[in-house]
Parts: sequence; C-alpha cells; structure tokens
Amino acid sequence: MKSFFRMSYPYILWISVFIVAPMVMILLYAVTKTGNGTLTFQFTLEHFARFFSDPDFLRVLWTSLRIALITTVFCILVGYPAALFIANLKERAQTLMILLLTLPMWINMLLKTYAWRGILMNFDLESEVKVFIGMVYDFLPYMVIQIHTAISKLDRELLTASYDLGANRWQSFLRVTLPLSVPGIISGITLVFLPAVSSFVIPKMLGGGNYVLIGNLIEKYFLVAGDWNFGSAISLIMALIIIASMYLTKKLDRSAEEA
Amino acid sequence: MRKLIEFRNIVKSFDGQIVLKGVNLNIYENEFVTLLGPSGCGKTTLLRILGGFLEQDEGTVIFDGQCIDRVPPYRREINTVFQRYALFPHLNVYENIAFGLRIKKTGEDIIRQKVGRMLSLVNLEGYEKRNVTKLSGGQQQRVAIARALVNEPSVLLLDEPLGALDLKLRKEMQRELKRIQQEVGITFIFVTHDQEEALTMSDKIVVMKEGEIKQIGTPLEIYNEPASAYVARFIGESNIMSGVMLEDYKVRFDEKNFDCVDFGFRPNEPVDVLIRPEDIDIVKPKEGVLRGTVKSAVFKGVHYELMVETQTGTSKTVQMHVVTQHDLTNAATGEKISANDFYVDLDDLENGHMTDADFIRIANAQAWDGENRDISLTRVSHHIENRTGVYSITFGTEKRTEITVKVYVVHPEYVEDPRHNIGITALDFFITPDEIMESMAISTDLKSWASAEAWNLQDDSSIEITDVKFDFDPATITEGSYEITFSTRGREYKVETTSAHEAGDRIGISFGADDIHVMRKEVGEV
Amino acid sequence: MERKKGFWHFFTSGYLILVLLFIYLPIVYVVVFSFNESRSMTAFSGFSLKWYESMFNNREMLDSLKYTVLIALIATVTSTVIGTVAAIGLSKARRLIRSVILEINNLPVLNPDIVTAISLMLLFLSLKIRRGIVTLTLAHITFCIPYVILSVLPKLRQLDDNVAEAAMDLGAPPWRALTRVIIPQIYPAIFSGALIAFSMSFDDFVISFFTAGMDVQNISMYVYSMKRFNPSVNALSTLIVVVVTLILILANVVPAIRDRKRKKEEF
Amino acid sequence: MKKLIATLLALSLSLSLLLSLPVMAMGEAAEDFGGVTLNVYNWGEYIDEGMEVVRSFERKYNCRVNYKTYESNEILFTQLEAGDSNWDILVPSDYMIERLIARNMLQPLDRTIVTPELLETLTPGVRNLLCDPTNTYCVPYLWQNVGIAYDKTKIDPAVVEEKGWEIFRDPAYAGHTDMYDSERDAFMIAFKALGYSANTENEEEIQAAYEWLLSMNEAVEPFYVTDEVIEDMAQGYKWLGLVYSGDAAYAQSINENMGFCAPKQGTNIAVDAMVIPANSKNPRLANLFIAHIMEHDQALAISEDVGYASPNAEVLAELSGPGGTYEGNEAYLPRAGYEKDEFFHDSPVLQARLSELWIKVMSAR
Repeated sequence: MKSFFRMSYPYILWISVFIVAPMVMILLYAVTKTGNGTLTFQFTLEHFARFFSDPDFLRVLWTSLRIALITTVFCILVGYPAALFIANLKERAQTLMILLLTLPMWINMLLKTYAWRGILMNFDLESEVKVFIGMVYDFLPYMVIQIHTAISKLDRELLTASYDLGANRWQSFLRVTLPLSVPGIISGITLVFLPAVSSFVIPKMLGGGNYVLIGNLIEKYFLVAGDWNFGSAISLIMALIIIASMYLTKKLDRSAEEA
Repeated sequence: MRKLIEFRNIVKSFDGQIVLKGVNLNIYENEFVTLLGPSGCGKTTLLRILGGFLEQDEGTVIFDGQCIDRVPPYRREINTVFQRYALFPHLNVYENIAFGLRIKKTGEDIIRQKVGRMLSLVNLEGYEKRNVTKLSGGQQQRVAIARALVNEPSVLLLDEPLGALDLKLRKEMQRELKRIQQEVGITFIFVTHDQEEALTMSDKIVVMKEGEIKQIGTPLEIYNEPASAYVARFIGESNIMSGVMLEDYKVRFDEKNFDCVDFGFRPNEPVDVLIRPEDIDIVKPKEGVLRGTVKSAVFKGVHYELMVETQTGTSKTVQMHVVTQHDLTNAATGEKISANDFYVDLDDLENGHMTDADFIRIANAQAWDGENRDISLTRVSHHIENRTGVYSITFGTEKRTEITVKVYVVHPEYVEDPRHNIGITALDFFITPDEIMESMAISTDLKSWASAEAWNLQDDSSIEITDVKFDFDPATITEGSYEITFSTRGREYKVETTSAHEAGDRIGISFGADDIHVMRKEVGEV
Repeated sequence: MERKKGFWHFFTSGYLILVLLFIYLPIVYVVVFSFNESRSMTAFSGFSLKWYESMFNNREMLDSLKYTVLIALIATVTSTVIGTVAAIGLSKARRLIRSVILEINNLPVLNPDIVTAISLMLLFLSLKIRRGIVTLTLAHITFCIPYVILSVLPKLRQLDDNVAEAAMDLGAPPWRALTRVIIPQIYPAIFSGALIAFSMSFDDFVISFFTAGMDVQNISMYVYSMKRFNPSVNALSTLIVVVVTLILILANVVPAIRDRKRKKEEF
Repeated sequence: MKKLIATLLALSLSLSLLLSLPVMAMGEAAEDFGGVTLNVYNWGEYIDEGMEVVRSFERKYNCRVNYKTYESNEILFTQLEAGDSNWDILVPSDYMIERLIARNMLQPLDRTIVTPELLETLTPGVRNLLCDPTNTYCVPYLWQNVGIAYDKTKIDPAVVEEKGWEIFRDPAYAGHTDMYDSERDAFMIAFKALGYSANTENEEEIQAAYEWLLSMNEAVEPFYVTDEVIEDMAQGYKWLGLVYSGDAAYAQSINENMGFCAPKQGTNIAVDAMVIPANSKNPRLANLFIAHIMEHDQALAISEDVGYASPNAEVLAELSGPGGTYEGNEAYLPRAGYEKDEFFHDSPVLQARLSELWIKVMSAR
C-alpha cells in the first residue's frame, strides 16, 4: 500500500509550480523596489510603509472589513433561522430546499450581479447599500447550507433528552441545538467573510467606480497604474489578514468544542 | 402501595402497522417494573408514550390521578435514561447532570450539592470536568442515570440502558441499578429484551408480544406459572409438550398419564404442558418415570445440559451394497468414468420427478480427464419403464467416454407412524469403498445416496432426518452389504444436572406432580 | 401542542418562502426582462425575442460561452483525474507530509481569488509565458484540483483499510485492488468533486480576468467588459439558467428514479 | 452513475458545438487573407450595435476579427506594457497616443492604403492633431468633448450657461448630481472653473483644484458613477451630471428634456484614434481595417449607434444636419475652435498625482 504514496508525486510537482512559486512571486514583488514590471532585487519595505502611513488606504481597508463584517453578520442572522427551519422539514422537502438553494450557486456570479445592477437601477440607493445587497445575495446560500449541514448532523435524541429534562422548545434550542451548531456557523463565516473582504467585482459593478474596496485597490495598482510591487504588497497584506482571521475562527471553533 | 400510573386501552400504529393493540397496565409507587419482550413488541413505544415523546392514537395515560395526555414531556414529573445515553457532547459531566436543575433555575450552591450527591451515588466522584465523549460506555451510562435522577422525578424510565455494555459490566450495572432504586425509592420502568436481566432486577415483569400484554407477575410467578407456551419459552429454559387434561389433577401426554397440581380445565381440554429442565432428576432406568438414552451432554459452567431421547423417532433401515471400484478408461482420450448400479422409487418415476441430474446423483456417476479435472457428463441415455424390474442406463462425456450400469426399479416401502403422523422412506444403494472414504460428511452423503426422506403425513411438509445409525468404520470399509437406519427426532427432554453423563448412556428421568405446569392453549399458539 | 404548532408552521414556511423569493428575485427578473421589447430594465413594454436574436448574432458573446464551457470541461476532467490520484496517494502518506500538502492545497480555496489570480499572472509574465487559452486552462485546473481532493480524501480516509488488503489476499495485485475495490467505493465523492470543480470553473471571473491574456474571454469577462447596460445579457442569463436547471434536475431525479426502481425489484 | 457523467458531458459538448458554428459567410473576398485573425482592441460599446462593420470587413477580406474591449487608456497602456499581447488595432485617446509615439510603440500607417484622399474626408477639427500632426501614426475614430448634462424641466438652461462648471458647487442640486468617476476629467473642470490649463503641473494649482473638488463634495454630495450617468440622465433620475458629449447625445435621443452645455470656461476635447502597435503581426490587414472604418457607410453606422461625433466631415454634417438622427441634438456636435477648449497632454507625473488625490476626494464623503 506504501507504493500508493508515489501516486501523489505529480500533484506535489503541480502545486509547487502553480501554487507555491506564484505565492513566492508575490512575496518577492512585495518586498522589492518598484521595477515597473521587472523584478529588481533591491529589498525594501517602503510599499508596506506607504500603505500603512496613508489614512486613505487604511480607510479603504477598514471599509472592506466593515462591509464584509456586516454582510457576514447579516447572512448569519438571516441564514440561521432558514437553516434551522429547513432542518425541521421532512426528508424529501429538505433535499428539495437544498437543491433550490444550490441552483443559483451554479449560475455565474457576474450574471447575477448584472441582474442586480438592472434591478437596482429602479431605486436610488447609496452605493454601499447596493454593494451590501449584492454581497448578501451572493453569499447567503453558502451560509445557509453550511449551518444546515451542521444542524442536520445532530442526533435527534439529544433534543428528546433535553425535553425530558424539563427544557421547553425554546430552552432546548438555546442550550442544545445552538451551541452544537456553532461549528457550522464558523465554517459558514470562513466561506462568507474571507471572499467578501476581497471581493472586487460586486463593489465595482454595483457600487459604481467610487466604492473602493481593497480588491479594487489591488486591481487598480496592477491593471491601471501598472505598479506590481505596491499591488503585491497590498495583496500580501490582505492574504495575511485572511490567514489571521482564519486562524482566529479555528481557535474559536476548537474552544467552542472544549467548553 | 398507591397506584401511580394507569395505561387505559393504549392503541398506537406507525404508518399503518399496529404497534400497541389496546394496552391496559397499572404501575404502583416505588415498584421496579420491567417491560419484557422481543424487539418490535411495542415496549419502547409504550415507554415513550409515558415519557410524552409519542402520542397514542387512542386511550389515556393517568399519572397520579390526572390524565397527562396533553402535558408536554418537559412538564412531566418523569425522567428518562436513553438507550444510547444522549449525553450533551458540548457539556462536561457536571454540566450534563446539572442541566435539568439549571432549567428549573435552582441556586448554584444547591446544584453543586445535589450533583455532588449524585456523583457519589453512581461512584463518579472527581469526574466533574471530564468531557463526556471521552468516557467509557459504563461511565457514560452512569452519568445518564445521574442526570435523570438528580431532578428527583417520581418515575424513572430506562430504555434498554445496558444494551451497549459487555457482560461483566452489565451484571455489575444490574446490581447497581437495583441498589439505586431501593436507596432512592422511586418507581423504575425498565425496558429490555434480556429475560435474565428482567428476572434479577424486577419487582414486577410485564411480558409483551406483538403489541399485547401476555402476562403480568412477579419473576417467580412468571417463571413457575407461565400463562402460555410463549411466555414459558421466553423465560428460562423449558420442555413444552402438547397434551390433554383428562380431569382435575390428571394430565395425559406422551401416551402416559401423570398426576399434577393444576385444575379448573374442561375435561379432555387440549393443553400445553411445561416441565423445567432443572425440575427433572436423573435416576436409574428402572426407577424413572420415563426411560431414554442421552443424545448430547454440554457442560454449561455450573451444570450439564443433557438432551435425553425417551422415544425414538420413526426409522427405516436399508441395505448398502459396497462393490469394487470399476471405473473405465477411454484409451483414446485418457478420460476415466465411473458409476454405480442403483435403485429407483417407482412413485418418483411415475410422477416424473426423476431427471438426468437425479440419475447422475444417485449413481454417483463421475468423469475426469488425464490431469484429474472433473468433466461434465453431457450424454445420459436409458429406456426405463414405469414398471418394477431391472433396466440399464449409460452415462457419457462429450468425447464419448461411456459407462453402463443396472437400474433396479422397486416398489417403495414407506414406514408410517400415525401417532406422530410422520412418514419416512429410503432405498438400498450401491457404493464403492473410495467414495465412502472420500466423503467429508458421511451422514449427509448416506442420506443423499439412499434418497432418504421423512414428511408430515397431514400436510406433507418435510421433517428433518436427525439420526443416521450405522455400525461400519468409513475409513476401513471393504466390499459387502451393511445395514443403515435413518430415523426422525423422537421425544427429547432437556435436563440440567450436576452429574456428568455421555451421549449413549441409558438413563431414567423422573419428576414430581408439582413439577408439571399445565397451561391453557393460546388460540393460534404454535 | 396542536394549536401552537399551526402558527409556528405558518411562520417557518413563510420565512422560507421569503428567503427563496430573495434568492430567486434577480433570476426571475432577468428571465422576464429578457423578453422585454425595449432596452429598459424598469418598464416592461412588450414581449419580443429581440434580445435572443441579438444574442445569437453576437458572435463575441457566443464565443465566450463556448470557451467557458470548453475550459470548464477540460479543467474538470483533468483536475478530477489528478485530484483523485493525488488524494489516493495522500491518504497513504505520513501524517506530517499529508498535513503540509493539504495546507498548501487549501491555499487557492481559502485565499481570496484575486491573490491567486495575481500570483498566477506574475508567474506567467515573469517567465515570459504568453497568456492565452493554455495559461487560462492551467489556472482553472490549479484552483479546481483542491475541491476534488477536499471531496475525495475524507471519503478515502473513512474506507476501512483491510478491504483493499482483503482484495490483495484474494490474489488481486495492488493496482487491480485499487481499481476494483477502492475507486468504486469513492465514486460518489469523485462525482461530487467533479461537479463542484465544474461549477467553480464555469463561474470563475477573477482568475480568468488576470490569466486569460488577449486571445480568449469567458462569459464573466465578456459581461464585465460591457459598459452600457445591454439587455442581450438577460437572454444569455436565461439560457444558462435553463441549462443549469436541466442539469441539476437530471443529476438529482435520475438517481431517485433508479433507487425507487431498484427498491421495487427488491420486494 | 456512469450514465449520469456521460449525459452531462454530452449535453455540454453539444451545447458548445451548436454555438460555435463559424459565422463565416463566404461573400466575394476583395483580397483573400485565408482566415487570418486580426486582433482589435477598442473601448467597450464603441462600435455599431450588431458589429456589422466588423462582420462586413471579415467577409470582404476572408479573415476573422478577435474583438476585445478595455475600460480606460491606463488599463490599455498597462496591458501593452505587460508585453505578452500583440494587438493589430488600438483606439487610444490623443494623450495616450502622444505617450505611445514617445515610446515608439506604434508603427507608421501604410500611405498606399490609408491614402491622402481618405485623410481628406476628415473634418478639419480632428485632422493634424497635436499628438500626431502629420497623421503618420493615427486616424481619428470618434471624438467628443466633456460637458454638463442637465434636466431642462428642473434647471433653466440660462443658469447653466451663466454658471458653467460652478453649477456643480450649487447646493440647490445636492443629491441630484452625478459626477463621472475619472480623475483627469474631474480635475479638468476644477482647473477650468479656476481658469487654469487642464494640463498644468503647478502644485498650487493642483492643490486649489483639489480644494475646489472637496468643496463640490460638501455642496452637491455627488454620486460618483461611470456609465450609470447615461441611464440616470436618459431616465431622468438625476438633474445634473458630468458627461461626454457622445453619451449625452445618446441620452438626449431618448429623453428630449435633457440639455447639454459645453461651459464657457472651456472644456476638454478628446479624439480616440486608430493606431497600429509596433509588434502587430499583420500590419497590412490592420491598415485595410482602418481604411474600411474610414469609408462613409461604416463611419456613419458607428457614429449613429454610438452617439459620439464622427471624424468624417460628410457623416458629421449628415447626422447633425436636417433629417439626420442627431438633428437639433445639442450634444452630438462637439464645439470646435473655441480657444479655451484644450486637448489633454500625456504627463505621467500629473497622472500619478491626480490619482492619489482622487482617492482622497472620493473617500472624503
């Protein structure tokens, strides 16, 4: 059976060429002087300094985090009850509901955002509200499905035991179903918050040009200004934020288990 | 004792299948009641209805004088220990046990005091902070009990709680549950399918079958005075015979009359008679009420369990003609073929039962090639008529290697035993020494070679031929004729005794009048 | 319990219907307006197939749809093969190696798309590789493989090992044991991994936007490049909605029918 | 399961084959290029509705056009700098052509194909542009100027004429104004309002313009948009908006009470012109494409559908004159020869400075 391990060699080669090498490229460009497109090996941290010293860049970062946070919280508030009610449906109705939720995920995100652009033309909303609707629309199904998977895995007998010990429906939900569905919420957060922070299509198409999130900044410095070094630096900063928040949610998840 | 729980005519069905057929049952305070029956008899459904997790289709449940059908489970003075414990994985041992008290908003210090007491009751002091998923089966089960008892319910429901434990731990937990019940002094309702568990722990046993209560009584009553063959068979070991109640105190079974202590039956009423194996004593053949030979003796730790055959079954003896090996070799293809002469039953011939495959089987015709690999016999030709007499039959392989043997068509001699309405038949047969030596299961092969069969005279259903008696040694057999007797099962008694015996001993068995328990025949009872 | 249940049942189904309405509002809106006579997205002035006609005449749009499907298929098949083979290999690897590789493997999934896109663009441009359909396909395969592995590996780890050993004990060489015993058991996982990979590739914009170069454009890139609001996109969206619905119905109803048929045979 | 995969694959393959029937009608080919691909890179929505101009070119020369679009001159330039693309036709704005010529990234046109007679058909306003006086490298494609679009039912035209760019600082229109999200154009109106040149690199003037824009933010609280301004003005959602004349022409064709005014303080005139990159693979076919676009019918089709002014003098007169699609349309014909109107010059320094300040302006709200 040991020989089977050799079967993963082609894949190891693949990830080193197409995942590791590119990330190294970003790192290199982020810490070297601007060479408009070519790699100059003069080491510098000026790009990071430039990013963190300018209040506007920080405001852009803060706006991205803020909109992603509101989107995630809203998805949880709207998504959790939906997931709970679906989990209480009968078997066949449940599979139908999940199918109905997954169908839109298959349709191009661009087309759906374009549809929203058409719809939102009727209303005169602030760009931030439009971006918020677009984001919630795109990420809500992911959240509902993650939470539903967690809830449907719970052993029904636990609820019976809770009733038996005197807890009514609401108390049983609060003390048994909710705490045990936390892992589902956390995996939902990772599937919503992380992409939301870095999204650049929805803000661009729905928020008009001015609603700049960090994703737009990266696109701007790579495609418009052609400053790859600064663009890479911003990407690295965002990647670090993502990894930090992912680590945080993992720890939260593990501590939830220990409690 | 005060009546605590009353089930009145409880009916329940799951998508069309009746699970409870109008159950009536009263349970008294501080009783240890066991609902006993095979899986699917409705015992768990009854329990869950009492717990409030299921709603009965008809009937009412009275608890402490009031009807509690409308009361939701969380307002019933009842707590449950579930089959798979259902401990809350996100809470530790202490929090699990304190769950019910926290719901009732009990003060923190009272909770600490009550949980502490519970932990000592179930010998789990010091486990407060442990994660429940990491505990052993026994420990988890004890936490489940503590979690239920801490709320001081007036009734504790236990749904097969010992099912997942190993034997030794299960025994220990049985004693501990009994101890806790007596110490805490509340009503336990225990569901199980393990009759030994029911006997050791219960004050009252309720035997159930297919949604109905068959008998309610103390373990002793259930064991000694089973209401029906079903109950008797379900509790403890038993010898059950069908018989006739001649008059009070006199019953007839196995063609003999016996005095007994039962009365109140109609004259000559067909009844079931029960004798417990431990009530039967082994004596000298002469002194025994019945005489028989020991068929098997198995040591069960404390005692031996003997199977004593007091009446032989119906039997039939036939002749086995052992002839020399005479397989032919086809020089051209190097193939070998062999077959034996054989007898055929005229009846089988007449109603067209006999196919080429049957002929091949009975003649034990075989063919194999140079490397000793079997070849199928594809060409069988014969002109046997439906009349007794001697005919010939030829078996051949694809490559024309052939052999011809004689077929004796004979009138079958059936042996019929009207008393036990059993019929048996068998035919003489020819065989070679090699085939006997090669046979891996000699009794089965002898039955097949002799086409030995037994059947029930009334409904023609086949009856097993249990014994094949022969007095030759298969390993050293030589040509000649030998007698073989095939017989069905006779009357056998299971006997528990501390004295050692071996198969074949001739002994006598005896039992007293009070060892005989006469039971009314259940309608539709087998 | 009965009375309260009635209200609660009404409340929950009402809530679910509201969520479904929100999810399907744009889709229905687009489908309706794809038949609108005028350009506007606010007033429905009359029924016409004008936009479908303009869609089918718009070769650029059709080409981009063709490329989207083509690349999605190639990426799905390749990534499923590599992914499954890798998953099987990894399932037998030592714990440390497996966790390191899996950590790297999850990078394209957890990392924001734009970072993956940028990194691949930098790779291609720095190595002076001309961006086109090849680099686009390689990029798609790169971010599809993790989904296959994430779907196949857990199933593999659940399989009890001595099933494969039993196959070998009965004379099957390791390779045969793999194909005859292991793969049939993880077939559903491979299939669902392939489905996810296909939907990820079919739906991708960001990574394609940075790695496609000048020659090729997929649907998302084409829609993104349209400045003024062009109603023929509604026609395109309707087409994709119909196709996707058909595929999903096919993928879910067919096995259900087969199961019911098989159940009938068993009685 | 296997059956399922098979049906899925079959369905998708048939779908893609069905759609990719090459639309290669084999008309008479003036010159047969045997299916060679011409790579054309143009602005989005900057050609006739059904792309018949391109299809007729493909039929005429039996070739295939790979037509792609970009959003801004900056993105176009960065793509070219990346160096892994070889386009045959680009349509950059005048100031970008200046930069490309300076870095000799373009190749001269073929006089035998883009003949002087053809150049004669151009209207004087766009011939001999500052960036390429002798039209050696570029041929104008469409041109426009920047102005104020306003709702005549809400704002009196006289007020717009009188205030010019200052109207964008009139709090009366707070919440009803669209500002185009392009740093050069936004700073241009500030420079013009303050009387400076649109190409100034003087730091104080830039700072003053920055303050001007900040005060605009307070006063009018504009919505920063790109193409939504066209629909906003066409549907009458907004009263005031900064708009390119071509977009205004299109909007006015839908909504008559939308006015357009090129303010008296002067504005920016811009010409998007066709050029051939130095590394083009088939320059001959590229030249033929430019000649094809310059023909009367093609120029007419493009300018009529897009709404931007045509460089072809005849087409210009035809469309804006009596019976023309844009007769009486204030926005279609850009103002020519007005001394305060200016072309943009390429200055990366100014560009970088403006983009940095622009982020401040936008996120200042």
